[in-house]
Amino acid sequence: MSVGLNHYLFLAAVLFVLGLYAVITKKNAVTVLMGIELILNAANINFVAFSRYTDTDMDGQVFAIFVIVTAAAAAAVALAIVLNLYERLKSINLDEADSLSG
Amino acid sequence: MITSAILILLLPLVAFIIQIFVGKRLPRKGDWVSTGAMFAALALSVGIFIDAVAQYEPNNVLATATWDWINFGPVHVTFGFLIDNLTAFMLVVVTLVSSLVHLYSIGYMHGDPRYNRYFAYLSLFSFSMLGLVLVDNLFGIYIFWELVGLSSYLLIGFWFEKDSAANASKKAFITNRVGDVGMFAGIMILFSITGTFSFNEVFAAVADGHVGGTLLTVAGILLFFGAIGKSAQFPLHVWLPDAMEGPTPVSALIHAATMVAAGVYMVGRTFVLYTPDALLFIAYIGTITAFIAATIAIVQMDIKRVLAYSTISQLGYMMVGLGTGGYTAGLFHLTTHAFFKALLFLGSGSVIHAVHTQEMDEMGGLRKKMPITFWTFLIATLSISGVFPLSGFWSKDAILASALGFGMTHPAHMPIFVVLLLSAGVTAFYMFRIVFLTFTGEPRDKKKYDHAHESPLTMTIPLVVLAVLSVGTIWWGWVEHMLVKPELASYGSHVASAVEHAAEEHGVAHSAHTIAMFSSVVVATLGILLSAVVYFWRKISADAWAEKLKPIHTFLWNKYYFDELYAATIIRVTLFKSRLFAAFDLKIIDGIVNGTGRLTAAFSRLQGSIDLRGVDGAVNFVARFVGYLGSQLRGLQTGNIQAYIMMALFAVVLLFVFQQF
Amino acid sequence: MDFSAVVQDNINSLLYFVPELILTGLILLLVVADLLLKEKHSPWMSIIALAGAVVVMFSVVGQYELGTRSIFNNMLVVDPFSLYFKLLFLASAIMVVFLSIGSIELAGRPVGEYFTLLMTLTLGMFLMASATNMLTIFVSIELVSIMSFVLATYLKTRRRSSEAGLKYAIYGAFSSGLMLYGISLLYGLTGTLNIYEIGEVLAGRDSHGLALVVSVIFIIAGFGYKIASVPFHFWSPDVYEGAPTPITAFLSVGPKAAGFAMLIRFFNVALATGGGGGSESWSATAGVDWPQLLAVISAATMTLGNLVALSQTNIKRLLAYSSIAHAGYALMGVVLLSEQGIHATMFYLVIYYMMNLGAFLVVIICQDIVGSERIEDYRGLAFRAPIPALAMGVFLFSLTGLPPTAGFIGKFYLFAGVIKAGTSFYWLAIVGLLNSVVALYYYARILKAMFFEKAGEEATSTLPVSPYYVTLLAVFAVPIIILGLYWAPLADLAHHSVGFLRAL
Amino acid sequence: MQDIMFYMFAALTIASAGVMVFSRSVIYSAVGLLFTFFGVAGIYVLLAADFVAVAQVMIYVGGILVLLLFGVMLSQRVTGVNMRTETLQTVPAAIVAVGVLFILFRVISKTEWLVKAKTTFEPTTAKLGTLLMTDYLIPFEIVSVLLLGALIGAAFIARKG
Repeated sequence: MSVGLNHYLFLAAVLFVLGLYAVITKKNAVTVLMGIELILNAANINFVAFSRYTDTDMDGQVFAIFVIVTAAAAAAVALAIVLNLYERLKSINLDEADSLSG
Repeated sequence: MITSAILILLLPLVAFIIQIFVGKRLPRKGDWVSTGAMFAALALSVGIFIDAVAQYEPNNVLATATWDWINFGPVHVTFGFLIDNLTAFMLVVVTLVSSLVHLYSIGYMHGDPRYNRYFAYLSLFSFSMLGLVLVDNLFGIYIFWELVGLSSYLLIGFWFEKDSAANASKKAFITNRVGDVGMFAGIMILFSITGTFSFNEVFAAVADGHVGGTLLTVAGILLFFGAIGKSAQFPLHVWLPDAMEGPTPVSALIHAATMVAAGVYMVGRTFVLYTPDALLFIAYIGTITAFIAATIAIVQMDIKRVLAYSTISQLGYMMVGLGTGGYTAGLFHLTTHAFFKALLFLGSGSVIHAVHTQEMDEMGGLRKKMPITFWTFLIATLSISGVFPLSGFWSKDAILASALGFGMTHPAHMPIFVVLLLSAGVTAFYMFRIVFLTFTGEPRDKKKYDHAHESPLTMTIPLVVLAVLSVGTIWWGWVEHMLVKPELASYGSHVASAVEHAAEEHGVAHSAHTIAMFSSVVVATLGILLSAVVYFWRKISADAWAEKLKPIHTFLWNKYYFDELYAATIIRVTLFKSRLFAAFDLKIIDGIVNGTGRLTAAFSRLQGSIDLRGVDGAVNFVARFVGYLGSQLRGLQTGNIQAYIMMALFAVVLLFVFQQF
Repeated sequence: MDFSAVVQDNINSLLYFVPELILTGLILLLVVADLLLKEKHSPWMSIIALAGAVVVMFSVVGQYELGTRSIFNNMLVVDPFSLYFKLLFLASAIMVVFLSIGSIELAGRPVGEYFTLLMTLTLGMFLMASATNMLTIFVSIELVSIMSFVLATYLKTRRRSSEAGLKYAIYGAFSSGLMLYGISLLYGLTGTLNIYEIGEVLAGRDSHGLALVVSVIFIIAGFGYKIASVPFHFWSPDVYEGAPTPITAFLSVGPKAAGFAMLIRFFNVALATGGGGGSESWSATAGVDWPQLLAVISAATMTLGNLVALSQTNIKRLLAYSSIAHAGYALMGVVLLSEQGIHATMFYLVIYYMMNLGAFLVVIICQDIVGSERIEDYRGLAFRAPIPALAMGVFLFSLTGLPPTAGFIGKFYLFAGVIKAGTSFYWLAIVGLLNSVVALYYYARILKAMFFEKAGEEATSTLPVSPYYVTLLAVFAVPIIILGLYWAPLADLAHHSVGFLRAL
Repeated sequence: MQDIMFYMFAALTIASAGVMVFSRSVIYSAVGLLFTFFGVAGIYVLLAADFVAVAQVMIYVGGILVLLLFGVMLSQRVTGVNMRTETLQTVPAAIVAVGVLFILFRVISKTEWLVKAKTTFEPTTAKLGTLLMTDYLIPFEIVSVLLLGALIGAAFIARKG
């Protein structure tokens, strides 16, 4: 069977789930952020694939570019926050950041 | 007339605003502002009342005024006044009792550090109650209803330094809210069907048959939930005895004339909405309340608590009156009760003021020291006991006749009458118990007795005025003419049939009257005599009888095992058992004496324990369960962000599953 | 549309974009002013921010005359609905500036970035309220989120604030990831990003099945995170507790309302048909029962919020849970997908804005004068600082929904809407009513502490409250009472603003 | 040919993403992510999205990943803590992940997408540039404000004091 839309979608779905898994299980805040990047990439693959395979013009590609740019901005801020927490806690393990609870 | 109505409403409101902001700086801390405003409102109310009498007609609507409050789309709310005979009556009752309580408070609250605040709250309370009486729609009645709740909260907790007072006010507020939720739901059901809140339009919609059947029954019962809360009906009556923690004049105001009357008034105002089933529900709730509260009252030693339970009991009577179709009887009892119960509370306040205790154990022989208090108190007691020809006799007799008439036409419901009659005897018994324990015999606490003195004039004048009103043989004539049951023929078919069951009784009621009158006099006399035997002549010793009747304990114990089972469905069996034992122990100590007395007492003890442990327990159980649930859910918030993410994802999967199936 | 027409449309749209342009100008002005002003805590920053916000407000009001129009090639829309929300955002931003000026937590922190970020966030909310394309929806949510992350971390030297920021950032990034994935599926299903076209495509087809459900649930995850509804609420108590109190107050009002604006527009335009032109209700398209799904979320949200609030001891956290519960109440109106429901929600959000910000204001004042956020330290406050205590009474009564406060009227509209919608939502109304009883319990606990309990031995002195705070308290408390008695103007405004662009 | 390319890139993407997710070393994870990004860029090329592919490499690999590594270095080297990342709640996470994967697979295979394959391959850069300046002008401007705000915010948080 030749490669079609579904193949790309399956690939994206796998990537998405791997990202979810990383976000939930990794203690290290930076690896959690990496997991989020996986999720975003999965969505982007969807966008570009739909843009290619369905009658939709280039909207999907444009969307993907916007996602990449905002992801960069979000990553910059998130990292700044992680480093800031590191200065307080001397650790970037998320399970140690639990003073707020209940 | 509308101008007077607006003034009546504004006077206490303005007094409240003045008192709360500048009261402290006024001469005499401004007590004259509130009191003056109230008396002015009284004068205006009397004016309206005289008009009502002058243009007398049954169900006469004297004046209405409606303003658009908000008007667009689906929600159209008007604000307006409706003044008819019922309103005129209630205005006089509320303003009269309230003014007397104001006057009385000047003496009673003298020297309190928050004197001006107290009067501010009183004014707010009167404002809310008058608004409740005046408005012409369900929406308005709900708002003022809540305001009444709020101001009672402030007044009951007035001495918040006492933990018990702070807790009592919270309990009152929350218990009332439970009922209010039902009421709100009832109002919203009516609104959702008729699209209006106005009494007239809702009634008209009911008359046209737009609303009917089960839905109307449900709406009526839900509305009545509000009254269950405010008028302290079973099973939400638990707040009222605790609410005695407030200053005594407040008790008189809240528990005699206004707050508790609000529920009865509301049922009267919306009388035509209730289907036969809803009315029957009301009647039975009233019966249960009347009996339970009366039996509990027998064994209380705190003078104000006895009065509190007696209020609950009398409110039950009023509900029975309304529920059995005796519209006039129920509202009449509301009026007479307002006066004699206010008198009883103010009288007890006078006693408490003199001896600085509420325990009847520490009183006795006060008759000589406080003659005015004694005589007025005695008049009120005779009245509440239903002794001819005092006001209480007429109104209670009317209710009994209504119940009997209902029982005669529907024999299955005869027990209502029987239970009420029994309760009437019990009422006479426990009321005279107060009189004997407090005013006669040897002083049990010499020091307190020596210290006692008659209260100042500001306190005794209200007593005398109320005593005169409690005698009021003339009342009945007025009321019968003024408060005629709404012309139901003009309303739709089902309501007509609903009230037919009462209407046809009217014929029966006449013959029922004679029987009811006779039997109630007999029962009252028996109750008084019994009380006198035990507490005045002291022919029977409590302790001796407690010993003799030991087998009866066991018998009672087994008999009420069913009740215990019933209660155990609410709380855990073991817990209840141990508490029941404790309740019986208590009973042996200060138990009651004579055969009947013994039985009734045991019964009332049990009722009391079901009441305290069972109902309170149920309320507490629900509260605790909700709290437990909350703390369990709180456990989800572990502080770990990844756990949150996982739960959210899990929920996403769940939502998906939910959406698919 | 050919090239020149598109450019022309962009140029024409500028007229409809004036408030946003002014706001952008204000942001740049703040950046420049921060560089120019030598002093790090210059009061000028707040004055510029306030003055700018007021100017924007006037220009928003002016837009009411322009009518309804889709701008920038259907990326955004200007309609009374968005204008109503924009006014609400501005009102929150202005009040939060006032709250921040006095806040003891923020004292000594640099003000330049603070106000710049605050105004950028406000711009983001403006765009959220008028976005009509999945791309603008996504980008404006990101704009608001990223600014919120930074503001939550603003007390970066404090552990609680840092931790709040981190949690917020991770949860927020994760949610937008989910939402993005949902959007991509929806895009694949319908072949367009424009919500009007999405609506048309979905209405034209009868079955969509799984894919639509999954994509919309993922998108709800994004909206739900913004409005903090169960089960996407987990971040909010922690963030609300850790963030600086003025920011907590802002987050609990502004972005939440923006999320509602977006949720309402998205559901009514893309997932429902009918309505418009004053007609009664819309029906859900695509054979999926969205109303019931939203109703379940609404019921779960208010129940969880209220139950967990019962056992809180920190007042900020308690208010966080209470604001979750209020999101549940406000959702009751969205559930119906009807004009009346939306009207009720819009009306409620404004009232919620006043009572919630008011409550947080009292918290800020107490941080200053009592120095604590624990409820037990509020004991006897009524005697030590009567004015804040009294105001708190008003706010809590309103939050509970007791007359004669505005909170009662707001709840009343919501319940009226739900009940009028017919029997299928009676259960929701009942859940709502039961919840209001539960809510009373924990609000009463605060009141009891303030009015009916005595302060500890060491704390008996009267606490001074500055006239500045007294004025602010009055600004919140008085309207709550007035609106409780005469709410027609606000209700009229809300009613007038319900009409939003339904189709292109 | 295209098919083989797809499977190669897909294998690269998933395998390196797997390394990223399951490796215990943060550095390995970062390297895994690097190759994932490259793999995804390859996928974009296959999908005729040349500009997106370039943006992916430039921004993700050049920007974000470096940023992430920078974060790792800065926070771990100082204390000499070994660069390991522990895992938690793996079992429930696996269950949820499998559940989501199952749902997504069902969705993808059950849905009738509006497939209309475009076989032509044309450069997209110019077209995208025009789109950004016309149809997508406003999101473009919003993103510029977003970047400004993020810049100010990140700088504020990162700087001392």
